[in-house]
Amino acid sequence: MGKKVALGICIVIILPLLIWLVHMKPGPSSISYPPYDLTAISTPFDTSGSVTLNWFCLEGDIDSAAVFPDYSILRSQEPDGPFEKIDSVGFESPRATDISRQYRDTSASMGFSYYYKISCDLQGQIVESNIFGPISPVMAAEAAGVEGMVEATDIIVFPPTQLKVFDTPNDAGGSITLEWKVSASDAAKSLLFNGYDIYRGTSAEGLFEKVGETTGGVSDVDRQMKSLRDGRDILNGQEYYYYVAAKWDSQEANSEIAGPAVSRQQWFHTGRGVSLVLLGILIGSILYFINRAKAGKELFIRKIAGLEAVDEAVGRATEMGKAIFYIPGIQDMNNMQTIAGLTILGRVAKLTAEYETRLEVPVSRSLVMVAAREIVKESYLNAGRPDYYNDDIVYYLTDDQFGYAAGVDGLVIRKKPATIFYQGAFFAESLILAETGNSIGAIQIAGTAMPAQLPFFVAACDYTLIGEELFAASAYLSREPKLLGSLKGQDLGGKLIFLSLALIFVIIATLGAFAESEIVDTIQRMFNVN
Amino acid sequence: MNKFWERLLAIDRRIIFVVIFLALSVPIFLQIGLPIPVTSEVQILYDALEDLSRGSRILVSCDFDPGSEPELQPMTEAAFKYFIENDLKFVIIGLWPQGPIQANRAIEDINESEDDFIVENGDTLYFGEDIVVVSGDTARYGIDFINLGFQVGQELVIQRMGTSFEATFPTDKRFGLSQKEFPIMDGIYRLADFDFVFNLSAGYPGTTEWVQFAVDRFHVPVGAGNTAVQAPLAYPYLDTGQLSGILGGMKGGAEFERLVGHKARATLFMTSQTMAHIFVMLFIVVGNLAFFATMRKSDKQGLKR
Amino acid sequence: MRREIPLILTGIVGITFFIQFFVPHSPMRELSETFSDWYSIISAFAIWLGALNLMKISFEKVYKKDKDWFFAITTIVTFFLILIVGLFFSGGRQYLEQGSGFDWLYRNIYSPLSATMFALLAFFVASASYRAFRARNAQATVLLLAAFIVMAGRTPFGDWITIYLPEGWRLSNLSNIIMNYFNVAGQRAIMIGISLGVVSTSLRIILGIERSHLGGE
Amino acid sequence: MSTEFGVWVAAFFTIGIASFLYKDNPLYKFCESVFVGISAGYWAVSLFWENLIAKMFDSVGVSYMFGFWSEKGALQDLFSGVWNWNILHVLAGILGIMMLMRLFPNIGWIARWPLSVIVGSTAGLWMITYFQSNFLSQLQKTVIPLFDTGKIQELSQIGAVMAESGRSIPFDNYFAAYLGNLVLIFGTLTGLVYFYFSKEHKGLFGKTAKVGIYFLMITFGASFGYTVMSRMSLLIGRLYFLFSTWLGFVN
Repeated sequence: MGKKVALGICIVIILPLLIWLVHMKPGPSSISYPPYDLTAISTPFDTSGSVTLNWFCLEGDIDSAAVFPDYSILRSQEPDGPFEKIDSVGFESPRATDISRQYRDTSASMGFSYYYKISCDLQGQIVESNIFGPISPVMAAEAAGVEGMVEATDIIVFPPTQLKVFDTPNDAGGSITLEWKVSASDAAKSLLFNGYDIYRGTSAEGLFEKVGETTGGVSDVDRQMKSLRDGRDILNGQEYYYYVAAKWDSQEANSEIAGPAVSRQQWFHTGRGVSLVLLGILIGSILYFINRAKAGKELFIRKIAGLEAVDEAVGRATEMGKAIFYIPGIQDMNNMQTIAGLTILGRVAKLTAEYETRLEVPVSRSLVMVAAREIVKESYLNAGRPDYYNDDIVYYLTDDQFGYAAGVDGLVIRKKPATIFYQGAFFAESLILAETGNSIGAIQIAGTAMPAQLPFFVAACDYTLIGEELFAASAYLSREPKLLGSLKGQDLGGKLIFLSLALIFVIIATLGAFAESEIVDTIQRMFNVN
Repeated sequence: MNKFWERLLAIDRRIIFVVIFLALSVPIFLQIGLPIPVTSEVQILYDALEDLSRGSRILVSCDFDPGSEPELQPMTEAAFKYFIENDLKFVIIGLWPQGPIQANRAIEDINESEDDFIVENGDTLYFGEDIVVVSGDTARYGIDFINLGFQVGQELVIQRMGTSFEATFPTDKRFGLSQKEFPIMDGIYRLADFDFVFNLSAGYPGTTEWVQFAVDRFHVPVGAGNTAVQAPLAYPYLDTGQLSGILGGMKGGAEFERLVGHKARATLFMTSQTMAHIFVMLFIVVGNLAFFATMRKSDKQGLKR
Repeated sequence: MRREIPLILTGIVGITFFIQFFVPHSPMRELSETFSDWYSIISAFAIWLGALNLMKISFEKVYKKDKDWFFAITTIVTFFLILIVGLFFSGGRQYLEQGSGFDWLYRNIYSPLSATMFALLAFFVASASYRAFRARNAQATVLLLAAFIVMAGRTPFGDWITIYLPEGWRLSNLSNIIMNYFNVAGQRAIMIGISLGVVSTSLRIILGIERSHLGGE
Repeated sequence: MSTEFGVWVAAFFTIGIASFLYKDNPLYKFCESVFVGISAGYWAVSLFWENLIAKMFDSVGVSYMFGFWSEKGALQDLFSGVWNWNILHVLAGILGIMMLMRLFPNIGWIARWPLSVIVGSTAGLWMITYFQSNFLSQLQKTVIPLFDTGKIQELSQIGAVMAESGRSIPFDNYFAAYLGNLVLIFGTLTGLVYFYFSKEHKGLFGKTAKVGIYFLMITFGASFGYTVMSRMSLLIGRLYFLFSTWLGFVN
């Protein structure tokens, strides 16, 4: 009894903790300050020097809304110092993208650093943004356009920020991952935003060359990041520096340079620890039970209801003095379902030998014919009726799917068997067979693991061994160590583990959900497939 | 009364064939369209495609044969129209040998440009000459779409694509040139460099394999168009988020055609499909009534469960 | 020699793919990539073996003149027809192109044959619905009921017969629920069972416990 | 009425196969044998161009040697002293030829070598992928709260949106919020209990298995409905070909 309790404790307590320890934690997400997420940069190409602010519009500030309160721009020289309103942006002024707005502060003087804030009065409720700074205007060396001055209404592109570069984890080297917060000008479906260019160099100051480009949009929604793997002829062990340029209309904005990053190979894939643990338990229990079965220990398997139906059906055919048809599917010997079907044929043959009932086994593969003949001969031997056996009990019709179905139909209608067995792998021809069998009032017992055919067999036959029941029945009958051991191993190392983990974590997740805690996401992450 | 039910049960199978033949043919002549509500699994796929920014690259894997053409060809055509109209570039491959030809035929059917498709002199012309025109938008072979043909190897092809795409599909099918020569393949080294995979599947290898490898191992979003036989098996993957949408059979194709705004064959066939379902349900009801009416008399007892 | 080497080969290849999953480091990646390439080349030859085997059986049938030997001739003729057209008369590597002979054979012979062969199933489903699908016990009744809801719900017919219910409470909504919840739960239970079966069968094949795939002696 | 010869050939074969419905007849056997021959030939041609040429001759470098192909292959790399793994494809070619030896009974056993590479790869790969995608991912979506609190909160928003256009909240959303997760969790777990063979189906355990089989029956009902849908669309496609492309009754 002690062993069972110990096993129970392991599954209920130790296993969940082990999974929690081994699972892969996600990387940090980008830092942003909803709803505005205010950012500011010194206006590029502005020879007189100014600061441009960019923020995301509040909910409701959309073109179709008739009116929306103004945004007031607040500025101060100290992070927590007094903020004074320097301007306000009305609903009518043009937007930068359909979800963000911009403002240019030309009154900022050189050499000073400033802090900015946005606030908006929504029917009496003041909504303030994050404080952005310090930022100081820098006189650009050369102007962009001909006229030099940057117009007040010109929209400028904001660079991607928070760029991180590191070796791509869990791979065989030769690739570096870049992650960055998308540029403020990267609005979905905007016709002007043209994605990002990736530039790479082997030293921070050295020459950078373009190594790739990618489209706009966030690629990792949970962490609000855009990520890209650079795999263009990267040497392991070599240091690389990167920066990313956002392209908008004809402008480009470069992020700061990030690096160095070195590509390396890893020996163990840290994201697949949970798979290793659970798969290890499953494999361990399968091998353990196969060895126990080989050592002759008795392994309990419950009574299979389907096998009772088999015995009854053979009995009924004997009473009526009619034949029994046995169809082992239309697949070859390399299909596990055919092998399971032939094991059940062994049992049926043993019963027909004892009751002296006529048995016919039309097959559609020559290899299956050879194997089936061996099995039927052996069963007749075990039943003490070797004389009753002859080779034409098992005969070959044709390899073709519909030809075989038409052939069997002809036989069934002519010989009117009392019972028909369909045990093995079937495809669309199962319909034709079951229908003809039904039309002559035969009892039909089916068994297959083909998902698409199960509904038809269940609806058309008197009894159906569903999926695994077919394999369990063949293990139950053959008592073969490797089949019995596998079945027990799958039950205890697979299904029992699934059931217990599911129950434990459903309870924790339900409590977590009502407590609005992070635990629900953590549980999901524990079973992530990486 | 029993005589009637017995004669009903003993009807020859061929009479039922004629009834179904008529039930499905008549609506084809009537050509009345029916309102088709859009289900969530199709909306999810459409939204996933809508989220792709312009110029994204989609890998279209055609894993079906003519046997599933009525279900999968209409959604293939609707998808290609959508890609061309929204400037999404698509690379055609197939894990079934018939897949790439079916894709070629889909492009032929949606192409509204009159000039002939065969390129006379090969050198640089393949960039501009092969134009597919769909409601004003153009797509050029080698720049906006390409066909890289079929590879045998079932799911191992997907696994191999994960580490090197060029090693699995080295040559294009129109010109037999190495794929490196075409601009559309710029920057595509492995499967993860694609922004989306659209898989049209009729069996094995198909959607299950694409989920097992493209999604679970290489983390590329996969949207699937399935034959209706296969669709129910894919729903668990939709629930876990492994699949970004399922188009189930001709019905899924009709809904997708409606979302894309190109109502075509799938929508047209829905009337016949509805008639087919009505008759099948009728057959089951009548068959069971006859069965129960005659059962009390006959001695055949179904085995108790 | 005849059985030991194949078992060892199966073990090595199987274990390589298993380890490569957990150890991405260089030797494992190249090994698994090489085995993947081998897999596709060998399966190409395997399918050629199937075709040549078909030819061998057809020639034997014609030679021995047993039942339906005439049709074996048509199989041989069509096989070599498409083989020769595909290899020599379809523009080499561009054999898939629209005008090629291979494409003509595909479009006008292979495609209709394959499509019609599957279309027959519609007739068989119809006749089976009438003569085979019985609500003979509680479980078959539940099955047929669910089938009715899905079949009706997935076509406008379902909403038409429940027109008197408020919009959103019709048969199509019920079939949505059956597909997205009940079907998912059932498929998941079957899927888990099958995946455990696959793991144990694969394990037995790799460790050489299972040898049926090598065929009897 | 179509004038193209090809369409008439297609129509002939369509009717030939359909004649099986009346009875198994020589015309059907003829069309069937053509189908068997042409599909075997089709696969052989596709594989020759796509696989043998590309994988065996191009990547190894043989086609470069004979000027069929512009790219250098493994042989050329080896001559210039660079190791290229693709050279091992030659080994695969040898294994492939061994596979063909199965045609000859006396040395047919050698075919077991390449067969074991195929069986070994499938076994090694399936063991991982089926466990990951069909066991672990499904477990991930079974360890969920009994009630979807997120969707319950969403109900009020959906209600507001629906109220504007005078419609009531669809039944799906109520079900998803309150019963959805319950069905997903207990459907899966009871289904698994039904497939559990190490304990007798008696008492509480037996009742759970009984509930499980009914969940499976609903799943089979859904598959049944979808399979009927699928088969019918295939026939509709063929009828459309006959009436429109061939006879031209419909546009």
